[in-house]
Amino acid sequence: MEGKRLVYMDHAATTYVKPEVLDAMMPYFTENFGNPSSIYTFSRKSKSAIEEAREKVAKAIGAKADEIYFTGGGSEADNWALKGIAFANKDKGNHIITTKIEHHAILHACEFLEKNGFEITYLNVDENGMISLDELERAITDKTILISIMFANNEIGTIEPIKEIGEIAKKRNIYFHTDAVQAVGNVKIDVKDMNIDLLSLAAHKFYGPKGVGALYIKKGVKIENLIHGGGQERKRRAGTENIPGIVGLGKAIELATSDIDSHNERIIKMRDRLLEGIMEKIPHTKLNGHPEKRLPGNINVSFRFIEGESLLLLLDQSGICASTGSACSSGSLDPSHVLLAIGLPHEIAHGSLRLSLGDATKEEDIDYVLEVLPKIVQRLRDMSPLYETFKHKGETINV
Amino acid sequence: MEGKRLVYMDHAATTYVKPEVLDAMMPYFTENFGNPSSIYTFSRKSKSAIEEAREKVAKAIGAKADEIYFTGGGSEADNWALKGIAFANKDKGNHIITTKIEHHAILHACEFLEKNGFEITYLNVDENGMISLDELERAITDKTILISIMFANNEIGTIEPIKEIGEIAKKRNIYFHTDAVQAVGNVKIDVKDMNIDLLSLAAHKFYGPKGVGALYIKKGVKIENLIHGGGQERKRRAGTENIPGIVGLGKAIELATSDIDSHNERIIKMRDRLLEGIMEKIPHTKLNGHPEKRLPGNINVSFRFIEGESLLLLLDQSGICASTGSACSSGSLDPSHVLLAIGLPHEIAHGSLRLSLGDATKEEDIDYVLEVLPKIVQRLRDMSPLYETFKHKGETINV
Amino acid sequence: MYSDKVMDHFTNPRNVGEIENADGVGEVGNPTCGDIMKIYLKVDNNIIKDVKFKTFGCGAAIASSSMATELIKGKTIEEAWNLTNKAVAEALDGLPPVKMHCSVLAEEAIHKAINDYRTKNGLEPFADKEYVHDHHHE
Ligand SMILES: Cc1ncc(COP(=O)(O)O)c(C=O)c1O
Ligand SMILES: Cc1ncc(COP(=O)(O)O)c(C=O)c1O
Ligand code: FES
Ligand code: FES
Repeated sequence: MEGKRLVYMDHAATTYVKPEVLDAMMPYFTENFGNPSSIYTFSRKSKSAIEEAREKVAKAIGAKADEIYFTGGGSEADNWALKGIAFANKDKGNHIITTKIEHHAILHACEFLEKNGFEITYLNVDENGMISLDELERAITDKTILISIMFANNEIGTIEPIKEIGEIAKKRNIYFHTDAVQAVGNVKIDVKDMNIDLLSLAAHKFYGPKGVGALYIKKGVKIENLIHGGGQERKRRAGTENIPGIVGLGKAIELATSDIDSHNERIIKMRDRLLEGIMEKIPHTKLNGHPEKRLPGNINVSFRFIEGESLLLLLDQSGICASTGSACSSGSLDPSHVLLAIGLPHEIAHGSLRLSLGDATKEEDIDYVLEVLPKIVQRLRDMSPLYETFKHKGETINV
Repeated sequence: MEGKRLVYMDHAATTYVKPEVLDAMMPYFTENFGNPSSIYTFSRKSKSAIEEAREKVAKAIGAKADEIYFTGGGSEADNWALKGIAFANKDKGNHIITTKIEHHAILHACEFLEKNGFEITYLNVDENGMISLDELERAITDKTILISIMFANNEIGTIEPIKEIGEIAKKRNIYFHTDAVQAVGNVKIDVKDMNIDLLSLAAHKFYGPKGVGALYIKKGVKIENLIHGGGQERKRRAGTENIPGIVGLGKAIELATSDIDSHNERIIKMRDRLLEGIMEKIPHTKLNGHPEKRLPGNINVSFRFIEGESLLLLLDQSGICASTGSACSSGSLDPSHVLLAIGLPHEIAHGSLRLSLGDATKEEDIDYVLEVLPKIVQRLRDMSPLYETFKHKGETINV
Repeated sequence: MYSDKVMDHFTNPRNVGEIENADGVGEVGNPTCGDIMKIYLKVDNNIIKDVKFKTFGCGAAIASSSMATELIKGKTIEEAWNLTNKAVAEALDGLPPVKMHCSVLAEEAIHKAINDYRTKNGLEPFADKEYVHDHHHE
């Protein structure tokens, strides 16, 4: 088909490393490779590189440097927050509140905790993916030790009312963790202003390297380690530090948060043009997620009568990289738990497409998707018995 | 002092990344950055890069590719092995056997398990750092679910009788984990022949990148996840894969294990010349660790009457990078638990020096250390009241 | 993930469409599972003269429909009845294990269309087996 062209519309799954970021990392592979725990002068460069990166992460989210702990990625940070708070505070209570639309790193960590004596409340969300603050308040018991609610959803892009949640948590004296893996670099974050006690982030979502992330832990929070061992990260996260990775995280977060408004403006303009074009050209399409409170680069739509995987395969043949649901959950045949939680019937959940724009997205990419996508949807609809029934009967099958 | 010269004698703490390894990693930062979980063609390169690396790791230790799981480092692999086996098999028993000389990644994970209902037996070692197979057999109870014994010790270099331990574990039907973080690339390993069920390794100990490691898990072993979440690593280790890191690990392990004999021959020759020179030139020196069954690059000696930190500082002023005890435990004032376990009195444990040679070590580095080290030891002894007493009384103070 | 054969049949599916006044029609699956398959048969003298399909489903489901229709075209009703999902998957050079059920749908839809044809023509429907769908739902 259209051949060689590559249009990457899956920045929410992962991003490339920016050249400036890679440049910053390079000296730490072969030259300044010293173990930061060592006493000799040679390792000072690694040590100070880590501390500089820590400052940058802290600055980006309004924290203090000594509240930032580097991890091996977003999932590790999420697991640490949940299990670490649970195990360290089980004398106070065994109840945790989260939502039905969290990433699997949260949901499956919760399942593990359920098997080990903890009770979890999974909050509902409305049709836009928003939690209800009322429901949250009602869910709190005197055994609640943690509220974990994601900053922004990875599939539908909905941004939760984090500051309001933080106020509730603070008032009730409960730790508040937010999975901000999708939010960092896309939304302004101030952990102090928002009363966040713990926050997870991952470098590869904002043009940093894979395999490195961080957990912000507010001073004074009582938390057990997830990875026990050596005294690294002020005795809280063992393991020889991934120096180039940490340096890359620092550089990437600095770049991503330094000019967030004008950066977002550009992305939102393109995103809206793409979305409007899709809605105009492709009938029987539904936008998933909140119409306004959503991540700048995120589009999530359901095309009725067709199925997501076959849509992705055809898009791929035209060089368009996209996803249906979360990248992590492909390989599973169940429709996304997020789309079910916002009330989509299975059949419509199955026909969902996520296009996520990023820094490399150009106006001509938008033109190209708008040219290719409607044809592909039509082609699949022409094969679909559901569409046939709809055309013949003028109605859809009720599921 | 001698100034600009840099002699890196701390390869056991961490190594530089070899240029060939870095070259192999480079395409995966900015070009082939696709998320391996994605469906589109673009991400196939990441996916196959990971599978190639997995093959290489498997080959290096005699495992099958689908028994290799990538992690964020050696400490994560150790924590996963211990906690994962403990939580998944607690219906069978709550007893774990390990040794007193394990790395803190094992020891502190054990402490966590002790707080959560498990019982740990810490085996003694003899004056060379060897465990006793008899003591191991006697320690086994019908509640024993795991034996975790390190392949080679990071401080004193002693190589444990792994094959014999594997036989005992197999005979008694108990899982056997070995922390091989120091052994991989230095000792030949065959997990099948040695009856190993789980094995931890970390790339940065054999000229691969920091922040990536692996856990070998024999097919059929029942283990809980440490990092729950997405379906990566066949649903056992969540988190977007660190593709460049994994590729680097694969390349590094291939290089490190492909010609292990002739590589070791070179290192052992230099190591023995250095050791003999030290013993000859510096009186009142004791070799720590097993005289033969030790890591090729490892020297660990105690100089009586002096203290390790001041020794390291003076060596550093001469450009020699070395360590006293484990790099991870500097920052702690306690003498190394390993040196205490082999029966060294505190005062002699404090005067220990680890020199670890590696691929970059040259003959002239040996000459240089042999020139500098005796002077430094003498200088510190001349300041030492212990030495004074010894000289006057012709005997050492009893501690 | 998919073989070249699967991708070929997915990209250029054979026999897509409807047959007006078909002699037999079979529709199986349901949209909850993410797949529906509908098969139309034109039968002449116990021979399948023409066959068309419509499918709502993944790449494997579309490719299975395409391959299955190719395999029964020109065959007798009995031959078509004996086409197994395994044969469809093999003809596609294999399907990923999680996608085997997509080929089951094809077998099932053909069976349903054949029995629809037989019933319409006053013939006893063939005894069909119970289809186990291994779709797991949360
Ligand atoms: C024997 C041993 N086990 C575990 C580790 C921990 O590995 P890492 O620091 O890569 O997490 C080390 C190295 O520090 C080690 O020497
Ligand atoms: C919201 C959210 N949380 C957690 C994660 C897990 O991050 P990682 O894959 O880097 O471990 C992701 C990304 O996959 C995510 O989007
Ligand atoms: S003499 Fe300074 S640490 Fe003991
Ligand atoms: S149609 Fe269900 S996964 Fe193929």
